[in-house]
Amino acid sequence: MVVAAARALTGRTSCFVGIGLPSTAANLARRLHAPELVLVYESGAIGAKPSRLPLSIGDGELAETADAVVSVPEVFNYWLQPGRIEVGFLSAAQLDRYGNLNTTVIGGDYRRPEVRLPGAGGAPEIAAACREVILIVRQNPRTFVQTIDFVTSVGYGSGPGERQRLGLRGRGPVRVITDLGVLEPDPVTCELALTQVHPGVEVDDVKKATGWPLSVGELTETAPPTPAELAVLRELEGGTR
Amino acid sequence: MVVAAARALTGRTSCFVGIGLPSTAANLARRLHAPELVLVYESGAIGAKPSRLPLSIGDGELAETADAVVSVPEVFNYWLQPGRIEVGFLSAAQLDRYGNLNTTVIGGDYRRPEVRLPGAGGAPEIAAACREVILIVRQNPRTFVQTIDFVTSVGYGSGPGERQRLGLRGRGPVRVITDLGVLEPDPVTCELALTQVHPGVEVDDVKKATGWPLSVGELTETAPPTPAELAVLRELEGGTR
Amino acid sequence: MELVGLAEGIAALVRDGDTVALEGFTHLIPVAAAHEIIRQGRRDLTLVRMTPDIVYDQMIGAGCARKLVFAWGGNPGVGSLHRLRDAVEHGWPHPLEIEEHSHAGMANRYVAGASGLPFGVLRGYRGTDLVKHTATLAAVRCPFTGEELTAVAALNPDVAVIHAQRADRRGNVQLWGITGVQKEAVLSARRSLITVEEVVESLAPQPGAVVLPSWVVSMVAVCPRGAWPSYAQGYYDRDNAFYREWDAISRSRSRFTEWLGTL
Amino acid sequence: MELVGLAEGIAALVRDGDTVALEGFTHLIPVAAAHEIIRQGRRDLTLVRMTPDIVYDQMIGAGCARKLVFAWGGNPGVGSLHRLRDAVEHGWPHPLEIEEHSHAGMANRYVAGASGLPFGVLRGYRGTDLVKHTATLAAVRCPFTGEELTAVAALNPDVAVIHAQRADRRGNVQLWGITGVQKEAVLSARRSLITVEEVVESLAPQPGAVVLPSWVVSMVAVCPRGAWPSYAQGYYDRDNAFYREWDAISRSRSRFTEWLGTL
Repeated sequence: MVVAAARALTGRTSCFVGIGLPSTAANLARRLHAPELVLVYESGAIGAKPSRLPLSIGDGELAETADAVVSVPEVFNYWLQPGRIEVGFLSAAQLDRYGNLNTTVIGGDYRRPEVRLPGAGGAPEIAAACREVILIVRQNPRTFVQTIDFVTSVGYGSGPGERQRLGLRGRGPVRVITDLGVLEPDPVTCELALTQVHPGVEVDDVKKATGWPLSVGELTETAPPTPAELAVLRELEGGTR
Repeated sequence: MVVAAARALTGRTSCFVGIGLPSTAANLARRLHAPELVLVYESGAIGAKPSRLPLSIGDGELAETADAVVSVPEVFNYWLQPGRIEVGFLSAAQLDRYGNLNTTVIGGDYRRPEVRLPGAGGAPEIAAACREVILIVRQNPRTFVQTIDFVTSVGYGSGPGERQRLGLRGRGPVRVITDLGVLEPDPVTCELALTQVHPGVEVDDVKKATGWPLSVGELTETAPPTPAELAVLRELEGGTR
Repeated sequence: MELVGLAEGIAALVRDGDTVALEGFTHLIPVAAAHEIIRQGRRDLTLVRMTPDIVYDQMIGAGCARKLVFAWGGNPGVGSLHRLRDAVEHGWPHPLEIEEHSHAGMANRYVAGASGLPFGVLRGYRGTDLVKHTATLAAVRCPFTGEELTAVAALNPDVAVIHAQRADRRGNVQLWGITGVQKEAVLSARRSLITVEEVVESLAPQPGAVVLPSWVVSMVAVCPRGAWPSYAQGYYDRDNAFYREWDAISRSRSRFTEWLGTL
Repeated sequence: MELVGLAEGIAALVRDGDTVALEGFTHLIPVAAAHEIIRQGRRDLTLVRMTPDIVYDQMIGAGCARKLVFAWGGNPGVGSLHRLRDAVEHGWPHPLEIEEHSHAGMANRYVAGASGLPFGVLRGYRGTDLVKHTATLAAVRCPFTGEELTAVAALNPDVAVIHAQRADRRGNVQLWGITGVQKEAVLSARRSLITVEEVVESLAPQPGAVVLPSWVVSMVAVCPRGAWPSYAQGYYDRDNAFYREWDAISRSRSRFTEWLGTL
């Protein structure tokens, strides 16, 4: 999943990075096939070049290796909002067929939910403003749901034309990378369809892991991780221990 | 005039400074009776302690001696606008009895004036936001006029209550220092009245130099400059030659 | 500015019922000050913070907070804030009112507060469910283009508390590295307390530093390691083991209560 | 980012009819770039600048400008800008349209432009006659308090031109001292040209420095003393004598025309 995400950054120029899988993927890409990739962290580190995986989005290593460190208001207002950043990585506890994301609450009432999740953070504006968004979510029927319990960040809303109507200027989610494969939005309906499966995964497995009747597009199989990819990944992850 | 302006800063904590007379007066005050006075220049130098008089509001000496140097948007938005600065110094080509100022155009049409002046600069917001404003203007019938040709910066507008109505949160001009004396606003009518004359100046001289029928309040005479004041002033002015 | 002891500073500046912002974006989190607020038993606070982090998990669990104003409440790199969740999900130790924003929104609320404006404008929130639940959000129309954008209400806390690397003897404060939203938090607040690693004779200029002049700071308290378990660039690193440990401590009310007793 | 010669950079980025912002708040004024624009005979420009200064006096006198967007047009510490006045008062060398703001307004227009917003909000202009003459000003109401404030339209120039102390070989640009509104000018513009005192191997961190990463800069041109007669902190001082001399040169059309011939 991480390797697939890193590969998705081929040819990209800049990436807005959160902690966890996205950070690993972006740093992996920078070491492998996208050495010029500019990593922008919401803590204000622009062009960070960490030698190990940061522990948090505000890790000191980010500030020390960055081309510029700016305030948090500036990173959102001057750098993210105008659409300067090409790719944003996001994850979620729930997503629907239009790539809308929930990271706020699950079940119950908003004021007294069954599960209180961390909340929005930078996600709504990353989803709105990055020129493209890549989602990384583990796929199972609890995360890939018919209806999300709370719209924290907008993918394609209720379908075609909705982003334009809402004034969201980025293209929206162009790819969802899961532990089973890759989904991409249908160019006409905006609905996410399976377009790639990881080695050893059957289409039926993916359908069973999806809470809506999953469309399947023209399918390819993910190339297995190369030894070089695995070696760099291990080195990166080793650095944080 | 400069000495009177410097004296007006006794007991003040912070001052928003433009170039020319205000800068000289503020630096004089800092060396004489207001060593803790914080000088804020619109170029972004906060707490500047220049050893000589700056050549312009963006003089390198200001940045090098300041506690902090911030961007121009920040100095206006975070420092001036919220009313953090106690005193603002302003001058003008024309002023009226309510301390409204013109630094834009004289005569003719706005688009094709007889005299094009520099314009607003920082003045409208200094006049609006500083907790108090001190004006320094040479007094003659061309500058102290019945009606100014253009309202660049608001004093008391058309009179009592106008500042509140416009949402201007500073008190407005509390003192006008001229080469003849000092005018202060009447607490009820807001109209500027003569309250102090410099040594050797007659009230009639001041009336003749004023384009409206000048009210005269309780009058005092300005104490002549002390040798210490003159010595420091000469030293300051010498430094820029 | 007044140089005080930490206990004295908290006692003087933080009162029951206040709106209090403790800021520091993963770096320079004013944890020692938070612990002092807990020790002094402050109650009914409205806690404001972009990323509540374990510092607010502790204050919420200790019963200091009536309301939380925030954008992202997790243990960064580790997982959930269990005390925050327990308060919201089960009302323990008592119910917690929530005012929820995005990072961009919170940042602009501080900017508006620091700027003496009643609101800030951004492209954000449109199409999200936050709009339905957050009263400090509204639509605003551009008078030139007619476009609809989002307004967020200014934040003007009663007190801002931040941690910085150092201050000079006159109370000018210097912080560097990731400086987050601390300048805005201090400038938006009515009062401010700044804990520092050390007081030095004079502040040598430092790349990337933010300086807050003494005349905008209410009180400074010397508090070495005052940001632990977060980090202070140039002084100490993040204690990541404690962040992981906190996950275990905070999972159960009893282990948390035990921890609280040791504070 | 592309490293170019000054003439090449101006030819590639500045076109007749463009809206061009040359910024630098008394410090780091891009004068050499302005002279190159004059030499290349650009026409019908909308010149944007907080403080036109003698650099725009020269461009206006040379006939480059159709319109001026500004806040304060004087020769700082000396007096009037005679070429600017001659254009406005007598239409020489041709009439000059004016769009006039305050400093706070101009700064917020750049901020809005850099932020991808159509407008900025400030407390300003109310009660002034600027409101009657400036179409890029409007009232806006706070959706929370009902208070009326002022909106200013965003600035998004076709090109921003600034001068900086240095760039590294990859085109990252560093400037320090009084940094004015230069970052905002570059980030608000569609294209940008940055002249620098020198190109260095790598940018040593510098207190108070603003760094513009190469990927937001279109072109960099090495141009030693490119800010003369203004100053470049750490490189050379302001040539105050020339500012005074300019007063005499610019007072008469004939002396100005003579000066223009030497450029």
